[in-house]
Amino acid sequence: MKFAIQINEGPYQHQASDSAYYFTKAALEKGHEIFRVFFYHDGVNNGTRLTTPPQDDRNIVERWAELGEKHALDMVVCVAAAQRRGIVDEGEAKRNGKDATNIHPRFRISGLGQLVEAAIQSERLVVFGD
Amino acid sequence: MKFAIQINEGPYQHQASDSAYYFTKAALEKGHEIFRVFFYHDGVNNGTRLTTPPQDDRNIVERWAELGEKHALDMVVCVAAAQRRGIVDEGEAKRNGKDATNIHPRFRISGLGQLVEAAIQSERLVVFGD
Amino acid sequence: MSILHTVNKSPFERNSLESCLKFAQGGSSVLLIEDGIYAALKGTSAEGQVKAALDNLSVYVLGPDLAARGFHQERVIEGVEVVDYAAFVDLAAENDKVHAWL
Amino acid sequence: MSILHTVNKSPFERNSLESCLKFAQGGSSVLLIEDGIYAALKGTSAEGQVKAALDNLSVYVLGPDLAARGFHQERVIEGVEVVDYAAFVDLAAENDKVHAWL
Amino acid sequence: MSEVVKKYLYVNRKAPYGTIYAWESLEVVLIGAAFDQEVSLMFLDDGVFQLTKGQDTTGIGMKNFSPTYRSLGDYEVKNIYVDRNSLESRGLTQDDLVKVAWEDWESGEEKEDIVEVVDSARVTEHMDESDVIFSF
Amino acid sequence: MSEVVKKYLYVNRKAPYGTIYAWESLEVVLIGAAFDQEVSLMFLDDGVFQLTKGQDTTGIGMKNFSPTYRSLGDYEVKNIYVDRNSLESRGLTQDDLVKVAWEDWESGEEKEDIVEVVDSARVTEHMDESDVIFSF
Repeated sequence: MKFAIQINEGPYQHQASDSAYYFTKAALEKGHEIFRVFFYHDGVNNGTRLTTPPQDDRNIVERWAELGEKHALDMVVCVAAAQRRGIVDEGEAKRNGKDATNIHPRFRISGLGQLVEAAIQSERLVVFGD
Repeated sequence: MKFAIQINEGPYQHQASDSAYYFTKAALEKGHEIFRVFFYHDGVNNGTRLTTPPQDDRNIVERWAELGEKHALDMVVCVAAAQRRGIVDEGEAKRNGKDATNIHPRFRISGLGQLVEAAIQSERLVVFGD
Repeated sequence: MSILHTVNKSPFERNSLESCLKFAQGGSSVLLIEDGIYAALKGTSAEGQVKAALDNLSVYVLGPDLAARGFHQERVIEGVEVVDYAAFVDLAAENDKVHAWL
Repeated sequence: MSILHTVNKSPFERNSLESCLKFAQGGSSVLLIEDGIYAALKGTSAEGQVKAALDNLSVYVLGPDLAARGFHQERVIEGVEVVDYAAFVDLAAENDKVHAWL
Repeated sequence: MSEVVKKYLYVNRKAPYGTIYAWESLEVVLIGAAFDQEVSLMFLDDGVFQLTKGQDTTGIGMKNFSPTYRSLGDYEVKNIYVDRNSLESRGLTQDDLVKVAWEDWESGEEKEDIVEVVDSARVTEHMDESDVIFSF
Repeated sequence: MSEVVKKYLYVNRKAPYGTIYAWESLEVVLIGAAFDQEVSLMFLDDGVFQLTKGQDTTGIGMKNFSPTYRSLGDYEVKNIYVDRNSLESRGLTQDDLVKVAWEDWESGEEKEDIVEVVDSARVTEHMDESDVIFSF
C-alpha cells in the first residue's frame, strides 16, 4: 500500500518526528511504499544538516537521511514554512539573499502542492504532530 | 527593576516569542532594565539569520535584533539546546565540524549557566512558552 | 510573597488554567494572555470557574490578545480587568515573582 | 468508511482524547501513542471514559511508548490491546483512513 | 492537475494566533484549490475561534489572516462545517462568525454563506464520508 | 559562584518523552547545582509521570533520562515535592516513583528518599515561599 507521511514538529522538542520515523521504518519493512515524507510547520527543522545532538542520544536528522537513502524516499520540506523558520538550500539562498545554506542534502525544498499531491497519490495520509 | 526573560519556543509556530518581545519592549519603555533574554528549547531558533518571512508579516528575528541593538540587550542562545536544533556560530561550527553557521550576529551562544545566573541577578524572571 | 500567574492556553484545550486556579494563593493575580484570553469571555463553559476565582484572586486579561481574537471589553466577565503590555510589566514588577503556567 | 484515530496527548492535559471519543463512529479504532498512552492505564480519572468507549470502539495502545513511560500490559485497562509499530502500520492499512487528533 | 477526485476534509481544532497551525492549515487549503478535489472544512473545539468576526491583530503585530476565510468560496471550498456544541460551550453563536460567500463560476449558482453549524452526529458523518483527513 | 542565595522552585507539569521539556528542565537543575542556590523541585499534573520507575526507552530510541532523577541528591537538590492529587488521579502511588537519596557531604547526614508527597495546600505554600519559579 502507498503511504504519505506528514510531520508537523521539529526534532527533539516533540516526539512527532521520532514516531513518524518508526512508523515509516515499520511500513517499509512490511513492504509498503512511502510515496513521500512531507515536513510542514516546524517539521521543516528536521531538514537541517547543522545539528549536533549529544553522543548518547539519537541523531534524528541523520536517521531520516539514512532511511531516505536506503529506500530512496522523497523527503520534502515545505518552502513557505522553511522560509519562516530559516531552512535554506542553494536556490533559496540566492533568491532571498542569504549567505549560507543549512539544508541536509538528502532533503529537498518544494511547495505545499507536494503535500496535496501526496494525499491524492497515496492511499493513506498519516500525520504526526503536537 | 531588573528583568530576565526566558523564551521556550521558536519563531512563528507559537506566540511565545512575540509575547516576550512586546513584554520586553514595554519594560524597556518604562525604564526597566533587561538583564538578559535567554533562548531555551526551540527558542534557540529565534537566533537564526536565515529566515525570510512573508513580506506582509513581521520579521521576528530582525525585530529582536533591532531591539537588542537599540538597548544593548544580552541575547543568549543556549548551547546545548542549539546543538540539538542546529543553531551554529563560528566556534560551534569549528568544534562540531559543521560547514556553515546560521546564527544572527546580534545573538550569542552560551551555556545554561547563563539562565541560572540571570535568575540570580534579576529581580524577576518572566517565562514565555507553549 | 505575592505571585503573578500567567496562563497562555485555552481552558477548553488544556488544564493549565484549572491547575493555576487550584494552586494560586488567595490574594494573588492571574493574567490571561495569548490563547488564555478565551477564559475571560462571558457565557462559556469556563465562566463559572473564573467567576469563582474572582472571589479571592485578581484576574486580568491582555487586551491586545483579546482584540486579535475578535473580542473586546463588553464580552469580558465582569471583574476581569483588560490591561495592556505596559500594565503586564507593572503587574510583573508589583508582584514578588511571576509564575508561567506552561 | 472505517477510521483509525490516533491520539498522542495525555487525557489529563488536553481535550483531544475526549473529543476523539465523542466523534469517533461506532466500530472505528483508536490508537493511543506518545503521551496519549496514559489514557490506557487502570485506575486513573480517565479510566471510565476509556472503558465506556470500549463498548463500541476498538482501543489500542502503542507498547514502545508505554514501556518508555514505565508501564506494561498489567497496568493497562482490560480490553485495550497493546501493539507495536508493525501493528500500527497494519491498523493504518486496514482502516480506510487515519485521523490524527492533534 | 489530477484525474483522481477525493473528498478532502480539513479538521481545525486549534485557536488562531497562539499557534500558527490555523494559518498554515489555511495555506494548504488555498494551494489545494488548484488540484480540483472536493474540499470541506470542519471547525470544532477551539477551531471555531478561527472564524470569529472582528479580529484585529494590530496590538500583537501579527498578520490578520481572518479575511482569508471570507474568500474561501473562491478557492474551491464547497462546505464549511462548524460543530454546534463547540460553539455553544464557548459562548458563541453563528452571529459571531464570519460569512463565506460562494459562487459556482460555471452554473452561476450563488450562496451568501456556506458556513453551516451542524450537530455532533453530522460531524461524525462528514469525517466518515471523507477520503482524506488533514489535521495540523 | 554567587553570594546571593535564592530559593529556586522548578515546577514540572509535563510528561516525559512526548516533549523534551522534562529533560531540558532537568539539565537546568544539573547546571544550577554549581550556583549554590536553595533548590526545590515540584512535580504536579502530568509532571508526576517524570518520576515513574521502570522507564525503558529502547523501543522509541530516545535517551532514558530517568536514572538522572535518582542522582539529584548529588546536585544540591534538597527537596522534591509531588502533588498528592495529581498522583492519585493518575492511578499512581509513591511506590510507582523512583527514590532519590540525599547526603550532606559536610555533616554526613543521609536520607534514603527525599521525594515527598504533599497536599495541595503545601504545593501552594512552597510556590509562595520560593524566590524564583522556573517553568518549561
